[in-house]
Amino acid sequence: MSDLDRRTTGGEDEPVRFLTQDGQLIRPDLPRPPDDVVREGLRLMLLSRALDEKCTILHRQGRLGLYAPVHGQEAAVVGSHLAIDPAVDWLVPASREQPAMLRHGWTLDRLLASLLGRIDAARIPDDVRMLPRQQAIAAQLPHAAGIAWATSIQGGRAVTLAYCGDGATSEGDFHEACNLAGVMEVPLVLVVINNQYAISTPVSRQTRARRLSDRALGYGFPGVTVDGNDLFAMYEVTRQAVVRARDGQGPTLIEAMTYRVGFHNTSDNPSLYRHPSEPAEAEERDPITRLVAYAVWAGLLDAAAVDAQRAEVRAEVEAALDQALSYDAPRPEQIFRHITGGARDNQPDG
Amino acid sequence: MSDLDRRTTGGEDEPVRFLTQDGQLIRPDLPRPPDDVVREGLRLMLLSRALDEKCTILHRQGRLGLYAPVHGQEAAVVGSHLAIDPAVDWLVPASREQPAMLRHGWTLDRLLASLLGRIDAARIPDDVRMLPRQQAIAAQLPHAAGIAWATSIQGGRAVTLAYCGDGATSEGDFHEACNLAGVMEVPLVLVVINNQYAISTPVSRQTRARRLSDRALGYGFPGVTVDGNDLFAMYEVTRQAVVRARDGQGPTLIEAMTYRVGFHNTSDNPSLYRHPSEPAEAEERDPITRLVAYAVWAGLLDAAAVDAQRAEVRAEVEAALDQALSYDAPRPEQIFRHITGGARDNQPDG
Amino acid sequence: MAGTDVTLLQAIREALADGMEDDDRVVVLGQDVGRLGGVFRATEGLYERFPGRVFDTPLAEGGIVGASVGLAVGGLVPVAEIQFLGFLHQAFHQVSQQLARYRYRTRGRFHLPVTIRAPYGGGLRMPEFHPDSLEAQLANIPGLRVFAPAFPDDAYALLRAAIQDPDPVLFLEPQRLYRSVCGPLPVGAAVDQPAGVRLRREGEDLLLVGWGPTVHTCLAAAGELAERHDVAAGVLDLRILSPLDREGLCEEAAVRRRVVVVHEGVRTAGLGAEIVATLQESLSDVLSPPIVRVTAPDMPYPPGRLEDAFLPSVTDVVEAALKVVQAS
Amino acid sequence: MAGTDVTLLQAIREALADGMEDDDRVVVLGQDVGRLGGVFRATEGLYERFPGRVFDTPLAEGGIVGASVGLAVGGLVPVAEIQFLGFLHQAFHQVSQQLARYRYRTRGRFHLPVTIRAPYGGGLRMPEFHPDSLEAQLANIPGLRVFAPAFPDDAYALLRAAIQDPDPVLFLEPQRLYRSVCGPLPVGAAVDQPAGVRLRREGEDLLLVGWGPTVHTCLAAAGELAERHDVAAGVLDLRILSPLDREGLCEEAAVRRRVVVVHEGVRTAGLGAEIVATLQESLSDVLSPPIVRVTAPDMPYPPGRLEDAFLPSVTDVVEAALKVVQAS
Ligand SMILES: Cc1ncc(C[n+]2csc(CCOP(=O)(O)OP(=O)(O)O)c2C)c(N)n1
Ligand SMILES: Cc1ncc(C[n+]2csc(CCOP(=O)(O)OP(=O)(O)O)c2C)c(N)n1
Ligand SMILES: [Mg+2]
Ligand SMILES: [Mg+2]
Repeated sequence: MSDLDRRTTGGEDEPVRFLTQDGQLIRPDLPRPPDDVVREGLRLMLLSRALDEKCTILHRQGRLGLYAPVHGQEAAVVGSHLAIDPAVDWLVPASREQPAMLRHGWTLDRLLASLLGRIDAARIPDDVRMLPRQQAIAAQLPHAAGIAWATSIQGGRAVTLAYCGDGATSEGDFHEACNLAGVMEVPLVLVVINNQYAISTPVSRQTRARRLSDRALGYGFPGVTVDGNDLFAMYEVTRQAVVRARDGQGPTLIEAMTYRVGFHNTSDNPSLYRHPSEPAEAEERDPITRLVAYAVWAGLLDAAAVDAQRAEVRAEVEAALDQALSYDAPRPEQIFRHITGGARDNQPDG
Repeated sequence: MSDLDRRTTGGEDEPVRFLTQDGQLIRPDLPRPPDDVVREGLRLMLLSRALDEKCTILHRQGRLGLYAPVHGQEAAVVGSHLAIDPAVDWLVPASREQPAMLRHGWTLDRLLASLLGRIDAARIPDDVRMLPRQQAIAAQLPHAAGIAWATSIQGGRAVTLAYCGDGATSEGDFHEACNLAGVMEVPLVLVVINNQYAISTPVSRQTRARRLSDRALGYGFPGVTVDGNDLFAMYEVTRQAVVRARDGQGPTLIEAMTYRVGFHNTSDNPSLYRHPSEPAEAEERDPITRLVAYAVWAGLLDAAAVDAQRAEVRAEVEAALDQALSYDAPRPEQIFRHITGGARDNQPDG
Repeated sequence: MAGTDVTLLQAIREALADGMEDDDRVVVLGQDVGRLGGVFRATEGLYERFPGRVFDTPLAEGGIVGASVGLAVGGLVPVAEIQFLGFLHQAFHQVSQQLARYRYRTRGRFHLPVTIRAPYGGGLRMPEFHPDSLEAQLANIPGLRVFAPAFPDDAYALLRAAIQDPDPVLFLEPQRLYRSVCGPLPVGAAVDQPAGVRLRREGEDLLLVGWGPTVHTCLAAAGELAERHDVAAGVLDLRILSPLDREGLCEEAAVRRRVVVVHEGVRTAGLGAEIVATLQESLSDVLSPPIVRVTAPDMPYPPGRLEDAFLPSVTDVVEAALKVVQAS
Repeated sequence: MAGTDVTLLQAIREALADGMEDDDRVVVLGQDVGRLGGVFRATEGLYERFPGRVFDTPLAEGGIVGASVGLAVGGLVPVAEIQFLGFLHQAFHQVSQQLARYRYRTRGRFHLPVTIRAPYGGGLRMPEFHPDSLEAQLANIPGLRVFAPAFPDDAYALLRAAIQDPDPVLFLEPQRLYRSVCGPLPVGAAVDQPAGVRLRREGEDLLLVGWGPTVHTCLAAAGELAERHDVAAGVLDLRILSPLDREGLCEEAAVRRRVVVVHEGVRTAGLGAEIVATLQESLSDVLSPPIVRVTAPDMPYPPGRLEDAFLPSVTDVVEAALKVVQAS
């Protein structure tokens, strides 16, 4: 991994980057994902953006509860997820990895159903190897280590891809999970989405580490910092980590440097803690713009086709929303189910 | 610190070491502690060894509860503690840093009183800036970070010297404390006594990190691995860390490589999990032997003086034991005090 | 600000500011309590007003509570915020093993003047964990004091008292009431010392016992009982959940003989059980049994939009009260 | 081994071995459970007998419980040891927020067949935290089952049941009884399904209720009551602390009308309060109040050698029983 590091960056301190903001490869010898992977990635990123927009509107209309957007972080999430195989591998999301959850097999209508409180329709299907969103920051990481550990005990091929935020890296759970994953040499790829903020707390107040990927050394496995707005770099670094994991060479920590362009969630007001110029500047590094520039340059799509795709994903969101709304609205008695299993799955006391 | 590293070791992987096992300086230009510090150190190490012996006997006689010996780790504990000033600095022990607690001002009779359950006599005096032993592994570390943070908020000069074991580094508390200490740049020196075991668990099953000091990078402060059986190296590395901390340059993590020669505590049976050749080999690296060799070579003490000192510290332990036994045996009603303060300090309900 | 009505949230803000003003050892720490002023804005303005005394911490609850122990040992008076009480479980070892026991462990050498503030309770359609009521577990930890105000004046007085307390206090803030309950601040220096229970409504037929959010559930139920059922229910606000004011509780219960206790925490091993046990121990000759508990059922907190079926409602309390009155 | 008497510790060891033998998805993990066989030797021999299925973990309780969640999701049946129950607080967030709620959160998509074993209770002059009794806090967490055996056969049967349970079980092992209580193992496959309470001694004058270590305190007290005071005390072993067998409890209490409940956990908000509340809710017409609690006082566990003044003693139980009998 450190090889890659040196091949692709000027200095040791620079994140791994393959694409310029103009969508050009920094050096021609850098690997690029197959064209269909790029197309799939772009589509997912556009879909994610459309979903963010719709959900924000629905929240404003009082039709949907809290929503945490992916805006600005799409390449980090999509690029890493493109490197695993949903039919075999496990996905352990934090809470704002919507496009990864979609690609993993949780359909858009079910995802929307979950946001609309259609709790039974939102259930993750039995054949989707994915944990639900996690509301307790970092608590999913020991689970991810455990799933990957189960794979290695059973001699399976699955890799577990887990996500967490920069804020999550401060929790004890992050540490205990990483350390255990190291000791047991489990097939885990952990992507830290460093979007520079945990609610209002900037990463400079979250840790004094120069890079969060420096943590990996202390757990005895590789860590690498990647430009999280660069789909190509995210894809390639994750792909190599997945190969290592599948080969029984243990975990990798990938820090994706990106930026939370929007609010923390729909109840947050970022203007209280950051200057509006900051997200504005970040918008100039928009990951979708960068990938579109590449796609157009490489002849994968022309500008009109991109526009068409934007319209298409919006329509897809609308259709999925209709579908989601068609599911039974939750009835109070539903909440009393699934407390424990089998014959005991009855009304609780009280 | 990395300067020091290079000056004193062959390769990057070797712990910082100044003294050979024969008590010779590895290179003549290496700093050595002032003679009176060496004498004080040797005396404390001998005292600690005598205390271990006595307490083990008392336990076998059923006169004392669980006891966790320092045997083999004396230079790591004493060498680091010699670098702070008990009149100014704070000591936050884990649980087997007896000679550090003694040097900090908790007298031997009080320490023995605590082991004998003389709870009120064992109280840490008001002018001793030290926390008590901690039974919950790693839980003292956030406290240490907090004390050091208080110093920096108040603009004080105190440095906080905290200890923990190799096992403790796996706990979430270790991580949260180190990360907070880094962010707040507090005057903390954390000495990890890597005695190779947490009860039966060898450090190779505790972490996959090559060195525990590698953790420091992930918190943004220096980390260094030292030969913990070398009083000189421990003293000098800690001294430099204390200078940094006092200067407002933040925390340092020091990993002291040593070995737990005896049992985990008096209820443990190490033969169940390690070959007897292992402690036997470790005995050949005995820190007291090494320091005595230096002291004799340097003309600080002759062999007879060392023997005299051994006898002296044994007598000291006996006298302190008599004193400890003279304190009131604990009465049941004592246990109902000090639950909360002031007027509420009464018998509890129940 | 005396005279004007304030919200419960404003009362907390005032208590923090006055506490910091009065004693410069007081420092505030927690996630997002600085520049943002906390996710509920409880610490709004403190960062600017008290430079170097308000700290955004990393995202680690154990570290926040554990560092507070150390800050207190080091001579400061920390007031820490846990963003939501449910996340106190991330720090439970530091709370139960350290914060609560340090004075005891050290035979009084170290006492810890630490306040931990945390919003809790339902009604705001929050995600998982955010509305959890853990008071029963906290009351089961000796060495902790647990305060749970239900009104602005009490929030102010109890928070001032918590900060001044030489020992640790868990200060539970009913988030549903933050902006929905208004009232005056206690005037000037005339802040009561926190005593025990308070009767919030007179009524001789039975006693409704609540704390925090359920005081208001009880008050509404008492209103309905009076208007529609001609039953005069007294409402008792427990205020201090640990140590319990057993005497005050028993006194008010004795004169009414019938009791209903209401809480948002789950039923089994909830604090309601302790109230029942306490009353029947002291007043078995006097009370007209059974004492009825109206609580959340034994299940995880449901998704926010379905919480109404989970939380004790005014109707639930009215029904329980009628049952109790009719039983004797 | 059927036929010969075994200690409670041996019964646990047998249950683990048989559980692993029967289902090769069962794995054992925890601090020092491998080569050493656990600090109490409860897992002795398993490491050698089941290669690749017994794991020494790093020293991190949250990681042990959290990884168990993942191991279960990944298709295994983890049996984790927490070295002492007191240290479960280091993992409380994983227990209450994750382990207990995963089935609920995922609408049944994931259920977690996880067993957490932990020694607890006093009497061995242990350091701080090691003897803590946290059962009340565990019973306040919905979604968890809590087992607390007091005899070898029950330890075997309940641990087998815990391992087979599709949902998480906290399995509390009374450390004082590990080597001091002997009895037969249940014979062959005739391991009961865990049902509710069990009457461990007949007696019509009153009911002593305990679990784990205090079942034996109650039995000794019942012996003394019979011999010296001519009082016939029944002794009820609760066995399963969550969910409570309320019906069985009420049935045995109803026929005796007088009840004393005994536990080593602290008094306030202890599980005894729930027993009292449950009984008075269902049996207010029948019982002869008050139900008396004999518990540890509301204070931190004292230094080991002074624990006798803290723990409920046989004398305490006898006195409480006499008081109850004389009151009516
Ligand atoms: C254990 C815990 N503590 C606090 C919170 C409240 N909270 C929700 S999101 C958040 C910030 C998370 O930051 P980060 O991990 O960087 O993820 P991001 O929101 O940036 O994706 C906090 C503090 C929580 N949900 N869980
Ligand atoms: C939180 C916690 N978990 C488990 C234990 C039980 N325990 C006591 S000492 C010990 C090993 C500690 O190892 P280490 O940190 O290396 O210190 P050492 O004993 O080697 O000095 C364990 C697991 C404990 N005391 N606290
Ligand atoms: Mg973030
Ligand atoms: Mg060790």
